[in-house]
Amino acid sequence: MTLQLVLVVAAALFCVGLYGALSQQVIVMVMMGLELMLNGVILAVGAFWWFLAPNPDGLLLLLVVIAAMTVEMAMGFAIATLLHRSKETDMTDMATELSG
Amino acid sequence: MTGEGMNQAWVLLAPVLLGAIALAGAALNGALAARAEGRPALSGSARPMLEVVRLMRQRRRVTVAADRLLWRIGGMALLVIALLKTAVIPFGPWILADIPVGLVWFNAMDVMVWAAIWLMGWGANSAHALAGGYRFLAQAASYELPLMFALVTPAVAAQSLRVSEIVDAQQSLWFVVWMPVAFLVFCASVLAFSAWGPFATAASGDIAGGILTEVSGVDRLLILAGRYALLATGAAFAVALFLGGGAGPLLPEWFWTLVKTLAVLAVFIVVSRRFSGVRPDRLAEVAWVIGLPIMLLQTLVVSIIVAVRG
Amino acid sequence: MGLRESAARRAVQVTHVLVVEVPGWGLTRMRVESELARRGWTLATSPADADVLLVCGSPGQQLDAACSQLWSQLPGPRARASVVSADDVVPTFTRLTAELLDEAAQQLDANTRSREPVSASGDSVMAQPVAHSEHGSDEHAMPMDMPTHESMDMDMDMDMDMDMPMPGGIPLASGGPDRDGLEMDVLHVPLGPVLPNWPAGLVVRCALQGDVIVHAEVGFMSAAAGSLGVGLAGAGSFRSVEDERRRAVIRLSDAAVNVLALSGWSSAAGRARRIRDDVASGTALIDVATRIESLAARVKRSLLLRWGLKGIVADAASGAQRIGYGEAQSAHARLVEWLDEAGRSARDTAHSYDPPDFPELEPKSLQLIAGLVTGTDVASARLIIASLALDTSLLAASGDVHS
Amino acid sequence: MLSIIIFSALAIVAVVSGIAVFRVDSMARATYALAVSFVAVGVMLLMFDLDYIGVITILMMVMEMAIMAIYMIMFMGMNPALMPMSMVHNNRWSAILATGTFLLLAGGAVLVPWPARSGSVGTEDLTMALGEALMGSKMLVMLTVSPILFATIVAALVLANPRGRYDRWGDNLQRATPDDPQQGGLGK
Repeated sequence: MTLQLVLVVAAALFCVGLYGALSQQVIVMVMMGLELMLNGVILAVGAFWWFLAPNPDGLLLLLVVIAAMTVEMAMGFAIATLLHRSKETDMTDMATELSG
Repeated sequence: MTGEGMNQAWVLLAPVLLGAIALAGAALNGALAARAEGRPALSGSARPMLEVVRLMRQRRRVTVAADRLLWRIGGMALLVIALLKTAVIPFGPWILADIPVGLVWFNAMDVMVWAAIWLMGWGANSAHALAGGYRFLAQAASYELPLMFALVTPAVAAQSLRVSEIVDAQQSLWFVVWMPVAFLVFCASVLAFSAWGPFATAASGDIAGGILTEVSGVDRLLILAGRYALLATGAAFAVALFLGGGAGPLLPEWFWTLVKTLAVLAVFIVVSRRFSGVRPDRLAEVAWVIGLPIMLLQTLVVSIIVAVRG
Repeated sequence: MGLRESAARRAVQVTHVLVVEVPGWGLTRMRVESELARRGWTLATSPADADVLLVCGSPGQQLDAACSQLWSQLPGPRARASVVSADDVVPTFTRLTAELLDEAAQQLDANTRSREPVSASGDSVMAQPVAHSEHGSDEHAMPMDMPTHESMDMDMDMDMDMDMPMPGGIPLASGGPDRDGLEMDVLHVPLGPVLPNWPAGLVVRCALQGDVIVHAEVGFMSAAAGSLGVGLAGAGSFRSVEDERRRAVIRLSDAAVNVLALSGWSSAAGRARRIRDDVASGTALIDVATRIESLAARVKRSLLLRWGLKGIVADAASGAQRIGYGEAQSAHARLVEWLDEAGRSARDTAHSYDPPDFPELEPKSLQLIAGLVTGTDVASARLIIASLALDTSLLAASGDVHS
Repeated sequence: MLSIIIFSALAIVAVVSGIAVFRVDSMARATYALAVSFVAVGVMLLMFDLDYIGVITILMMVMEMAIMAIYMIMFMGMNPALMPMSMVHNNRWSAILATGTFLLLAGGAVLVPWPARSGSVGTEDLTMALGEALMGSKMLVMLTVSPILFATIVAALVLANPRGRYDRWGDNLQRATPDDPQQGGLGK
């Protein structure tokens, strides 16, 4: 198991997520794409920590990534709910028409 | 036998013991039900074994347009989760995997129950089953946070997430004595994540059995057995966290663990019968407005005591 | 072979029975339930749970069709029987046991029945199991709303093209605004005619969003024409005062069983059921009076039950009043009242007895039930209906009622 | 050697289930495929001795996906059936962009001369060390993250909740019990 191998896997996860986030129409699916990208980031940070600098301070970065993920999730759900309520849409395309 | 050898034997023994404890719980429940119906209690205690035979003989069934993959995963998951929980529960001197974050592991496994029960409800493609799945998630959203703090409190006192160290920290004084709220919240949560007793609305009769509506045969057996197994692991973990693990006079540690586990399990089953159902929509407000703050207060008090004692 | 047989013999000791009560055969159903308890058998909650389908009474056409549907949902080994009079109960049970033990016949049954997936009991225990294909009637027209197309409403008539996506032949749910201002799927789910602790023959066809009933229509499946059961409390030409009391206690405790069971308190429901069965089997009333009173005290003491039933009132602009109740009362108050009344009736030794009022049900008052449950969730709706203690035997002769 | 095999198996599970998220036909399967991907990554983290972070990832993500599944079904309106669906736009460009990014990142990962490992995993309890870092030298991180999380809770509730207290308690807040569509357990 080498750093390169882990990073390639992380890059694959990140890019699958990127594809999803770019191509999906439904907000919740876009969020799933973002989650998958962050999944890749978590793996990459974990690998950097383990292979380059295994000291406790590095772990803080991981915690921050996880916290960012929860924020993304909570706000995503809130906005999706709001859009659903006000415009009866769950599509990103329709949400771009911002006029009420 | 050496300690090392015994620990290896424990790998094989643990699932068997889990099954035996779960079966004892089911037998007690059967005996109580039989006595309440005016039949001899002894005949009721044989009931779980007879039910096993009946369900093994019964055919499985599939509903139209069921999501079979997810349905079967959900059905099997409860037993698997219970086994995975067993890995971090010390039984006297033996423990399968004394990982440094055993407590978090237990918590992660009971979150798996969220997914398992919802998948059971979803997979069947039946309105009643789905309603059961939703009821459980609503209930889970109420109990999970108080449960997390109830788990954290003993860890704060023992200054470790390793379950064996939490047990060792109680040699002088059991945690239940100075964190009774955490103990009660934990016990209630065990009933809740096992969908048992007052918290069994996900599988209750008013929606024709909820998550159980469409399952028969072996699938049903796995779910019912899984619930008892979860109850048993919950009891065993309560013993490790709050009741001093294997601490006790004269007799060996494993004996005390077993006795305490069975006693806690018996209390779960006896007490559950005295309560009516708790509806998830009612529980939510109480859990968040009363349960969580009280639990936080308990954690705070324990933290202060620990900090003052140094 | 010996192993199979001994397994079968063990399995039938804990047979689960799905009991279908035809309106008018309440007493037979109670007799069946007491026999179940005596044998250690269990009431099934759904067809998947059942080994035996037991029909109490002679069902009318619709109910009969529903029973056939249920029968096809039993996983097997399975047996089916119907009992009409209370005297038939014990022989029927003996026959059912033999049928379940008959390996050859069960094997044959398994080989000859369809291997197709069964329809879920949530949406198929319905009035006309084949309604969709028989008549594309207006009541089953469902507007469809495909997620990819903006509000493409169309009527889901069955004569429409089959190229609409219908996985497993099930049309997708349609959307509708819900009470929180979110558009949510509407599922059409019938409650009844066969559910645990449910009034015989009643069908409430619900449009559900989540588990909230947004629209309800009430139907009724009656007994076969010309056959009449004896109702929940029994009817006879000559009634002594003692009989009246006995009937009242049976009726009241049966109503209490339903509310207690639906509130998730199975042990209290079991106590109420034992009281009912003992009275029905001839135990002296004075002997059960203490038990009724202690149960009533237990129920009154339970704060959890009071809390769980709080706010569950059959009201909806006093629809309950028109069904026959004096005033809107919470399910909890009604439960306590029933138990108190049962206790009084059992103690009472006066020479005259005025039985408690239960609503006289008429076909047209059935529709009021729809108003009572609309806007509540399924759990509350079940409790509200149970707290009405409907005696559908009064409608048994009126024929099927379509919603 | 064994660790490479286990890691590769987990990597395949993680990536394949990640792809499945956008390929399967049902909302529930998509959501739980993502959960499987996260669990696989969580187990990989366990392989790096990141006990706490690994288990926490599994815990959080399974919980989040259980909730996510409900949102998916609520917003997208699907029967519990396997419903063929395609909800993609500019599929081609997304795929090209994603592939390009992958080549770039993977190329970088392989070609960059990574420095040698500095420091080593101590024998001390990592979780304890992490906690001490959080509450000690690196407290600023915690001090930043906590108000952000709290603000998120408030903001999300404000956005998602359609009913203010005047809707619930009346215009003059005069009602004794709130007028809710579903009664809560306390009547507050």
